[in-house]
Amino acid sequence: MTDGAVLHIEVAGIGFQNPVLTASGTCGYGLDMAELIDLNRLGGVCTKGLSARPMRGNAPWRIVETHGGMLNAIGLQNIGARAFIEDKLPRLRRYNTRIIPNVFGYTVDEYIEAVRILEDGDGIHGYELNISCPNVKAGGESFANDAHQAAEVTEAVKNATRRPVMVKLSPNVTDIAAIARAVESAGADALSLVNTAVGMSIDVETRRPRLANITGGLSGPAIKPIAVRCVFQVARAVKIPLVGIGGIATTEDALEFIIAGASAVQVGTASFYDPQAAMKIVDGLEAYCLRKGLDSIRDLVGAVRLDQDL
Amino acid sequence: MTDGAVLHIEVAGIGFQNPVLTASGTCGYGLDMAELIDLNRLGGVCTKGLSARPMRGNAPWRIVETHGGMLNAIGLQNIGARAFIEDKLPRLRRYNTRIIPNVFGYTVDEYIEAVRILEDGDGIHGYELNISCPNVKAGGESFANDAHQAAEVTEAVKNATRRPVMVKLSPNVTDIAAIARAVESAGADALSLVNTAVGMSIDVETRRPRLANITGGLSGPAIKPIAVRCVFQVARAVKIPLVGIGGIATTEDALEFIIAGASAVQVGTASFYDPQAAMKIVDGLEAYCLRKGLDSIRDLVGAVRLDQDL
Amino acid sequence: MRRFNFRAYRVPGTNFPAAELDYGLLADRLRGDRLLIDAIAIVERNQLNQSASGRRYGELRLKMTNRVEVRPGQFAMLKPHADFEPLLRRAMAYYRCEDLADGLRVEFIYQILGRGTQSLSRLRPGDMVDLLGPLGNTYDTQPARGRRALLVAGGVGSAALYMLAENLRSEGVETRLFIGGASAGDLPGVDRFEELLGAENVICATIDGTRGTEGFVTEPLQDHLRSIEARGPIIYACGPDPMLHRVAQIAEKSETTTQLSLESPMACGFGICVGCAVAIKSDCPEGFVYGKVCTDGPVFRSEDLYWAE
Amino acid sequence: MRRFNFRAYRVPGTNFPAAELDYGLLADRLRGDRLLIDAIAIVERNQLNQSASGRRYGELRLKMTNRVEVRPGQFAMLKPHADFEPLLRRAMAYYRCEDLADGLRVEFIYQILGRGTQSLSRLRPGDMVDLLGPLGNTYDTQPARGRRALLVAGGVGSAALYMLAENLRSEGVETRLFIGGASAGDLPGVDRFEELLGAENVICATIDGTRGTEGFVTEPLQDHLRSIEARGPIIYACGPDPMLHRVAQIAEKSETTTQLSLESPMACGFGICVGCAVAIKSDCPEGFVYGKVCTDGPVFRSEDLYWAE
Ligand SMILES: Cc1cc2nc3c(=O)[nH]c(=O)nc-3n(C[C@H](O)[C@H](O)[C@H](O)COP(=O)(O)OP(=O)(O)OC[C@H]3O[C@@H](n4cnc5c(N)ncnc54)[C@H](O)[C@@H]3O)c2cc1C
Ligand SMILES: Cc1cc2nc3c(=O)[nH]c(=O)nc-3n(C[C@H](O)[C@H](O)[C@H](O)COP(=O)(O)OP(=O)(O)OC[C@H]3O[C@@H](n4cnc5c(N)ncnc54)[C@H](O)[C@@H]3O)c2cc1C
Ligand SMILES: Cc1cc2nc3c(=O)[nH]c(=O)nc-3n(C[C@H](O)[C@H](O)[C@H](O)COP(=O)(O)O)c2cc1C
Ligand SMILES: Cc1cc2nc3c(=O)[nH]c(=O)nc-3n(C[C@H](O)[C@H](O)[C@H](O)COP(=O)(O)O)c2cc1C
Ligand code: FES
Ligand code: FES
Repeated sequence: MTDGAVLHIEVAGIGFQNPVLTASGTCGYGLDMAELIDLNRLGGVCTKGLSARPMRGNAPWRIVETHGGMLNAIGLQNIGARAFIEDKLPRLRRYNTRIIPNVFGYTVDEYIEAVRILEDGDGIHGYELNISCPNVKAGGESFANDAHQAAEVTEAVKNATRRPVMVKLSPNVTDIAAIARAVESAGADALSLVNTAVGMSIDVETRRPRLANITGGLSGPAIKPIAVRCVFQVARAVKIPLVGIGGIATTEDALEFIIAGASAVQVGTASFYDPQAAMKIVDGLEAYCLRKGLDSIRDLVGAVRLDQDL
Repeated sequence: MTDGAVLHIEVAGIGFQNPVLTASGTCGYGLDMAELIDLNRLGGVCTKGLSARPMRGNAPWRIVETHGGMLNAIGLQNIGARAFIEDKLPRLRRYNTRIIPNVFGYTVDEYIEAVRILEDGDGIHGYELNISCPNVKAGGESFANDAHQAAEVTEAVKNATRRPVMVKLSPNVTDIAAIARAVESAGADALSLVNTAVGMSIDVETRRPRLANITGGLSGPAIKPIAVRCVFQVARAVKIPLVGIGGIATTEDALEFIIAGASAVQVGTASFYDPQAAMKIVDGLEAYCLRKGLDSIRDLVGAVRLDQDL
Repeated sequence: MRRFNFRAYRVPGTNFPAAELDYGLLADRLRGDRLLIDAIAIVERNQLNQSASGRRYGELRLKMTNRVEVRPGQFAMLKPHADFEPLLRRAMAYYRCEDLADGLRVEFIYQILGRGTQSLSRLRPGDMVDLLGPLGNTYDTQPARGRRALLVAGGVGSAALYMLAENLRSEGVETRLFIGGASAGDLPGVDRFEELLGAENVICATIDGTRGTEGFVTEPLQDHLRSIEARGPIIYACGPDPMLHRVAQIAEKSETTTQLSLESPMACGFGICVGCAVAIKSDCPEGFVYGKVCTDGPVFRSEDLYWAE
Repeated sequence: MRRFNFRAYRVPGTNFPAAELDYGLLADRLRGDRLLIDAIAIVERNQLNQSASGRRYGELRLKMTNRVEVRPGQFAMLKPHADFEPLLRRAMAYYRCEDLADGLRVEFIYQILGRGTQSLSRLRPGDMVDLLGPLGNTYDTQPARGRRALLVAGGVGSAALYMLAENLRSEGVETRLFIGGASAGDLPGVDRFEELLGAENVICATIDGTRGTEGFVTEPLQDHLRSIEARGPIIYACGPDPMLHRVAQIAEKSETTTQLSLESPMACGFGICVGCAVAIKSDCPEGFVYGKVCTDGPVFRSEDLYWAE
């Protein structure tokens, strides 16, 4: 089965054979996922978050299932940017899919450092910046929570690479549109949204937090309505393309995000319980376009019908 | 079955026979609920949001079920403060439970006006301020999203009544602890948290938002982890008592909030699909205290065990 | 005085399957003058059918250990017991009820559409179902006395009309059913209606023409109204919104009293969520206020409804 | 070259019950040199038991239309097909496997604890189950050749050891099982082990003393190790963490090689979530790094694990 041109879409200057990517932290470095799905049929892969140096990650327990979702506090365990381009990238490049390393740091310099290392890697199509990390130099608040800091790290990374840069927004903010505008002004080529919502779970028998890290990130279908709303709001605030993330498990879910304003989507938690989810969505989107007589999925992006103007 | 003193708790100077209340907007004016549960066994009732004048509410559709939760955009339809004290309160007062009208407005003056009307009502034990409404005089941003505005409306209402005032916080903010501190400084007697998270759902066949209001409030088990986290964070930021809300459907859920720092809880969405939920939680909390050998549920408030200090 | 009854249920606080709950009554209360119960019913039968048009239906028969009076047009909120998803119960019109020595047998017909009805479709004999009911008001048969009654059903809307038809028959009212659907297999309960009313009093209309006339059910209804004399019959209708709107228009023209049974997304079914809004005419400036389908309805007089343009 | 197979499944985009999916293989791929499949299996039998201690267990027998080699210690990720809740599949050790002419029969034993195992307990013959497997590594039986093998099982951990016992037997290794649980009914599969190994080679320990010695299973294990000569047997253990830790300590003292099969909360089971962290000794400054139970394990050599204080 080959995907028709109907699903082809360009985001941030990157041409994707279809708008379905796997989300960072939910497909390893792509290769593990290749054991269960055909990466050649996937739009793209956002890798597990990479830092300049390898990271150990948090103590267990790292995951807790909740109603309709899960909390994770992996602690950004990763093999480091260098090991990625040496051990993983050469094999990942053999697949016909777009490769988008997800990058993070705890200072602006750490972001730059990680990106500089990745610049040595061939076959990388762009970067996704995870800005939900605490900015340790600026009081430990998350970069993503402050328009100024979000813009600062975006601009710095844009200056460090000529590859497209997609910035990943957090839903844990009062005004996501304001952050989006700041990041757009700072030069971001695209935005991906949303990252996980901060949550917590307590074992009432032991009275201890279920996660060793106390709090964690909520993902999965539970957060989908919040994520769709974020995409809808941001689509009205910026001109750069959006990539929708949050609880996407079925074709309908993906369509909701696209209609709300996303040019592409990322499948996250769903891959854990349904490894074929991304593949099913690729097929399902094509079937939908066919059924609706659409020439291109592009015609659906932001095509939500409103009775009133907002 | 009478509830033992083990569940008795004081919040904001109000003595509750047990820490289980029904949440605003999910029990009508209490009387409808009385057709399915024995209000005499309930800690308290937070009424549907009341405004100075009656409100029509939004066009249908007003509710959409999501995974693990639901979106609502009722549009604060209510009979108005006057009709409440005249038509509902006299009958509601006959029950042995605490009565807490939930109050809202679109300007500070409207809050005051509603409270002034309610001051005429006998048998009201305190107010809950829903500050998640847009402040139309200050640009339409929600009172709850801004520490300054949240404090302003709190102070104004405190000056208008001698009854205890509980302020209800929104989870849709970057730093809920900061809002909590501002509201505490402004004189709030207690905080209830959280209100719904803003979400959206789109019908992919019609491409229309499923709610006539476009966006709505997400409630139910889906948001529980977010709500528990909010209670945990706010408990570390303020000294006034907290009332936990968000996806509480079982005894374990209620216990999570109490252990995280809530002195009482409110049952919301769960009453829709399990009208007995609040009653089951009252029984379940008593059974838990018995099993754990606790003299009072008070000993559990904020009793989360942490390995590290935060 | 209100009657109150609270049966022991398993206290939560354990991780054990809720399926171990004792079944039976959770609570019963008087609502106005009628008994409302929150109970766990047991599945006796759950028969699934697929029509030629591809639509799927289920006929669900439940047994309860409690007796309660159910009136035509009322509904129950249903959900497979101990299911986590979907959260909300689904409103289902009582299709038939039978008093038993030791309780009540109730039947529902549902069309399998989304998550709620899918979960109902997975029920098997012996399974438990959370049932809150009876809810809502009932058809008013008073105005039908001494006149004729026309029942208009669209698809699964027929379920809400069967007990009404029984009542009208026993009150001696001449009763005729107009029932429409996509195909012959999309006329739930039609055979039972023919048994009750006589085949000559059941007029079918199907989109594909596989039973009765081809087209919408409102066509034969209109023809019939045109063919009869002035003092018109009373119409009772239940079905999809566009059908109800059309019935209301037809009825208005022929000055016929009409009672419509509405649907609406419902979270609670007993009046506490205010989700089931329906615009009701009012002499306020805007011309309407919002009523609740679950407690003000589900049956409304056509002339009370405010139809959006 | 990797083998790749992608079977047609119902394209989503309709509201129809996922239960209408064709069952069978969704995908199979070579993982290293072994085949990994994502399939829909059919329930043949799901037998529930309750022990005197109140614990509940299920024995689930599934049939698959595909053959795949399963090695001792490996596990599958399971979930009732089309269930929305809980989302995540649950890891279950393969208990027994049987090659069939037209596929494979696999068995699992689970203790009913929380939402995942509760949903498994509701499965009935004919139901569909999402099954991803086989996953993880296998016990290394090489070091057991020419020595004796001691198997140590805590509760439902016995499931992970049965195929190992079969293999050891067929390789001619003298094998003894120490199995512990709360009561006589909490020793899953014990009768089958007695059949396989001979009753004299199955040593039971129960907390309430209703079968075998009273107390923890590590007591008779320790007694046994004390009673035997220097070149110790090899130990394979599976059970709750505290039991494994104790076994590791005992083994360390008697200089016995030990392989432990670990548990951990798992979101994916195939290496992509990094949720199943386990501390592994390393010569870095902190003395350990985090490995993944699902792909680096679930079987680990005791001496490689870094036990937190
Ligand atoms: C008083 C009353 C009586 C009812 N009696 C019956 C009955 O006897 N038999 C029966 O089959 N159904 C009946 N319904 C409808 C039923 O309650 C459900 O709304 C319907 O079955 C859809 O539920 P679901 O879980 O299958 O779909 P959901 O998963 O809730 O939704 C699936 C899709 O259908 C759409 N949808 C949901 N509800 C409606 C609606 N009311 N109108 C149009 N689209 C909708 C949703 O937007 C979604 O796209 C009644 C409703 C009311 C209010
Ligand atoms: C490789 C592997 C093989 C396994 N094999 C089997 C098997 O053969 N048979 C079997 O019954 N189980 C097995 N398990 C455990 C199984 O996967 C589930 O974790 C366990 O059944 C609990 O799931 P649940 O849905 O019942 O509980 P959940 O709803 O997930 O949790 C219920 C309660 O149990 C606690 N809990 C969950 N998991 C664990 C755990 N691992 N240890 C301690 N507490 C926990 C939770 O915190 C919660 O309080 C295996 C696990 C792994 C990793
Ligand atoms: C286990 C896990 C690990 C994750 N790791 C990362 C990460 O390293 N970097 C990042 O930007 N997002 C990470 N995320 C967030 C996801 O990429 C995604 O934004 C989020 O889970 C919401 O999508 P979902 O609901 O589809 O999972 C992680 C999510 C999960 C569940
Ligand atoms: C249908 C509905 C109506 C609500 N109306 C109000 C309201 O009028 N005032 C208010 O402060 N909160 C209102 N809420 C919010 C609830 O009180 C509660 O804060 C929220 O639903 C989270 O709790 P839950 O997950 O238990 O429902 C409403 C919630 C729902 C679902
Ligand atoms: S359905 Fe809740 S008020 Fe009608
Ligand atoms: S369970 Fe996901 S990596 Fe091990």
